[in-house]
Amino acid sequence: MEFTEIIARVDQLAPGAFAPAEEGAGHVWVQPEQWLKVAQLLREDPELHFDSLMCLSGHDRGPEQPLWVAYNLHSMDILHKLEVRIEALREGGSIFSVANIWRTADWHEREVYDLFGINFEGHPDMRRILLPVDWEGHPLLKDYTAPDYYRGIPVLKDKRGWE
Amino acid sequence: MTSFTDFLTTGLLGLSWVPDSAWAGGVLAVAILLGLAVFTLMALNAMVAVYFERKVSAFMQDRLGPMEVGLFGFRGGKRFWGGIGQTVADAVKLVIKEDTIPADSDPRLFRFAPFLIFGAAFCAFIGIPVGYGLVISDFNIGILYVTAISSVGVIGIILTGWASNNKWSLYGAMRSAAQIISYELPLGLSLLLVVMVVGSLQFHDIVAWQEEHRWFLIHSPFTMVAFLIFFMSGVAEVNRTPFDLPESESELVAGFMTEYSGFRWAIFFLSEYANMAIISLMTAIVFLGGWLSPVGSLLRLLGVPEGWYYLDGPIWGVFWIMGKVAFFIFVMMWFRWTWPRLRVDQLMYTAWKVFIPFSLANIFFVGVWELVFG
Amino acid sequence: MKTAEELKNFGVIKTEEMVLNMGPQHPSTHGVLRLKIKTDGEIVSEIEPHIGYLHRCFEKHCENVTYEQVIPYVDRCDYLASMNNSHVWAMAVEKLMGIEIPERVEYIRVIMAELQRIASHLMAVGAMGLDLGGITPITYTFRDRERILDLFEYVSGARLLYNYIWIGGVAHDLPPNFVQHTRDFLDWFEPQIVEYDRLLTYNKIFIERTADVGVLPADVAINWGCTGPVLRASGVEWDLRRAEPYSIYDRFDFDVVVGKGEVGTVGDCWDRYWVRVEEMRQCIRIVRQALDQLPPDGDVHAAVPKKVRPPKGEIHFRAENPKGDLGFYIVSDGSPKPYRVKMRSPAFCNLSVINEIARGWMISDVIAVLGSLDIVLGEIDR
Amino acid sequence: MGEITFIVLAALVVVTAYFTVTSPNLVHAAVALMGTLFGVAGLYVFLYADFLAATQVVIYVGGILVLIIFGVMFTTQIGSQVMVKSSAPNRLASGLAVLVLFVGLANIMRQAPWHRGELVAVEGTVKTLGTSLLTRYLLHFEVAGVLLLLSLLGAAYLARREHG
Repeated sequence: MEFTEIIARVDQLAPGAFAPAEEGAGHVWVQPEQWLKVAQLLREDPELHFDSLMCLSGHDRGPEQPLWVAYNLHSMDILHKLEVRIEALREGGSIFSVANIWRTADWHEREVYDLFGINFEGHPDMRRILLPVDWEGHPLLKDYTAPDYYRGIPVLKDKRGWE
Repeated sequence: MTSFTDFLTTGLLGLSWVPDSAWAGGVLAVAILLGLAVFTLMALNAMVAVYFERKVSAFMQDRLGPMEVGLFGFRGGKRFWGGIGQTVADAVKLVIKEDTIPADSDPRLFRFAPFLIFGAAFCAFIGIPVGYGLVISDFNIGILYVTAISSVGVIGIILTGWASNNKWSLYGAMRSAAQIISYELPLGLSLLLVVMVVGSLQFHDIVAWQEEHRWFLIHSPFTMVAFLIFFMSGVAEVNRTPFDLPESESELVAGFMTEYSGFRWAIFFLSEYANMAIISLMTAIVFLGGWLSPVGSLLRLLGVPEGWYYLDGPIWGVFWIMGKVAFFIFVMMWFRWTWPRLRVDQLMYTAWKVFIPFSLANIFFVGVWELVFG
Repeated sequence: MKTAEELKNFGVIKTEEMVLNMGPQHPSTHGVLRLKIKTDGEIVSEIEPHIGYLHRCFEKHCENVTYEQVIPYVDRCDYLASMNNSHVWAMAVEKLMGIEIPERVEYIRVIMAELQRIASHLMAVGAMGLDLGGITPITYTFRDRERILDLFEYVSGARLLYNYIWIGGVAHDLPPNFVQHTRDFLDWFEPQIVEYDRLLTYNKIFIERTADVGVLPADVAINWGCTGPVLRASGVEWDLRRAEPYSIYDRFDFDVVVGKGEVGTVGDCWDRYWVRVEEMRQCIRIVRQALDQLPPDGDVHAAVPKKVRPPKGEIHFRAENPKGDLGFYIVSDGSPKPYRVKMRSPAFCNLSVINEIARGWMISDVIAVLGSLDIVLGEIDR
Repeated sequence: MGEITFIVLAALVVVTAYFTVTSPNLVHAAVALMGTLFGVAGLYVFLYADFLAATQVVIYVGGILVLIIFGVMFTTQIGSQVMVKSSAPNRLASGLAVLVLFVGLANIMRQAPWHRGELVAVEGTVKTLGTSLLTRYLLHFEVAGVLLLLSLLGAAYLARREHG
């Protein structure tokens, strides 16, 4: 199915879940409170059948702006794809977890939590995955400043050679 | 030919030719000298076998192996003799290396356990002939003695695993204990069948029987099966691939010897190669005619009259038995550098559901065979 | 009187679970991975992978360097398949910028990517043998991999991290006689695979250890995001080179290898291993065809942009890496540096499934499953 | 020579037996027990019972002791030492019990009509042993075998109880 057809199909099954798609954007914004229902629909509906969550990435537009998360969904038998985006608050933002719908979201959501600080509600095991448990801050935020010390070890900040 | 009792009654180490009235210190001195001889034999065996193993593995793996360290100015180049001094260098390194003992271990057992393993291998050597008459004490219960003493080594392995206070070591120890106890049964049953035919537990009697009749390998189809079971169980007893589960380096890091280093670690290797030699010696003696030459045995089998030059005799005997031992050690190395490793349950399956039933059936069939043809 | 519950458990030997830390220093975790394993005797009841020991914030680095400068970093992610990584990155940026690539460059890239795929699979196959206690196979696969690295060294001067595939082109043209050298290698290498089959693939002990072990059913594999040989071994015919042909893969004739459960169940460790062995044969076919079709000459720098400044926008691009689908999600704000890069690494998802398939088996089987998943910590931790 | 050997063996048995009883660490006690068993095997040899001695080593050291250590290792957590707790009243009671037992045994030993005479080496103990086991003591031998088989089956049944 083409992008517009997918949008139409979802609008028909769950009206109002998607914000109106921008012209030629290739992605669609979801109302955060509808996300769990939409995710279920995208995976279960035989015409959509997005069985594979290929990519789940957190994003930051810059300071003072809300964060957003992009879900790249693919269907392996119908061979179509969809990018779904959801906004989350910068401070204490939270999104419904889809770890029980696409199990691969488990680690990806933990990674987004680790690097952006977005909490995923209903995730079975929400904790840091790449960084140490007691690390402060979420490094991929644009306004992140690395701490000077981690457990008494100075954090190297000399950027010569790679910047 | 001394009985095992003389072994203890005439001296701490069975020295039958020392008169009963001999001065105790003299007996002790001879005993120590003989012990040193066994120790030298074990050390030499380990050094040669380690070198051999490295070269065998290297040639099997399309590489050259050690080729840098020479001995007395001899380098050997890119041939088999290359790096001939490597094991000597390694031995020196191991002896002078720091001996670390984990803080939370049981230090007394940690120190003691390797020597128990070593002691078991050492004591087994006392009873095994390495040529006609070349034995420290040829007991009348030789086979039983060697199997009994070898089974003590497993306690050492369990204690190393426990004393290291390391979960990997403990797993290695538990696997080892289960494995060695299981494989002792088919090992013993295969020997039992030979003992049954010969009617003696003495190594010399077994070889004499084979000299008179034929090697046990070709005695009957059942003894051939027994030979296979015995050798495979022996490989399992000495923890070599494909039964090297106690020390499987890709699973348990190094199993029961994970925490050991330096000299104590060298002791493990000394014992491992000594055990390989013991199993090979027993296989050679019990199933392949020991020090009998294949030439002579074949000629005798074909009915060529006595008096021919059979390549037999004390000196040729040492050559033949050592050749057989070298062959079996090579086969063990060949296994190791070819096969993957079994899993614990498959290992147990092999012992309890394949080897032991076959061995038991074997005893029955050999009995029938002896009644019919014997 | 005992209660019904007590009666039911009467005489049952209760055992205490032991927590075992496999790694970060362990011979078979293929890097600094820690598996926290709960064991009951030798039986594993739960595996909890702890990753991040090699985390170096690749994605944050990318935001601070220009698009061209990212290439050395992606090379270091999956260090066993550097060519593939930089290939995917270059294609993603090119697609974002809308650059057309000369024919010859495409062919050179495909040759490199497929040779690298062979090298990566050789590593996986050998290491799997090593994990199961067979020490010799890895020396053979390493020997053959060295010859591929020799070819790469001939091309790029480096043996591990090549920095060869650039955005819009490749660093240099092929050196003289490269085609002949590659043909020689392929002719020599093809019979070697038969030797691996004899030594390892159809070895009785190897089959005993891997057949029916750690079975990954197809639906579970898709749901957990497994891709590449791991997914194909479960019987799913899914290869991005075929499903969404990128570069020039639609011009080649090759088979997508799918696990058939030849010695056990579809999707067991043996199938995962076997898919890689068979894929090497397919790679040889592709490289042969690419060498035949390679345009004799042409500038390899024709499309290299002076300044890499993609227009504002985002792209999610994925391609078939030796380990699975490698995806890049790039957000561009029009500056020479990427605004945000997300790398969806295949081994990350493949590893996450380990608790699902290795639970309930023995410690030795965890090693086998881990070996069959073929992980590289460099791209898991990024 | 004989006296020296006997004294060494007897000392080994007594000392290791003492450690077996007093060692608070179960694994250490098991190791000490190994010494005792070895010493007893040596004493058997001294009584011209070499087959019995070897069997003692095979079964008690190679089998039963391994299982004891195995059991101790299985039932305790790694890192925690197995310590047998003892307190003063226990010591008093056990001391009394040991004393009574010692006096009793010593009395029996003193009054028993011991055969005093030269020990004669028996040639081919194994053969004699085998013959008598399969002729004169056949019934005992078989009954013991059946008993062991039954206990084996019982152990297997108990171990497999988990699923039923």
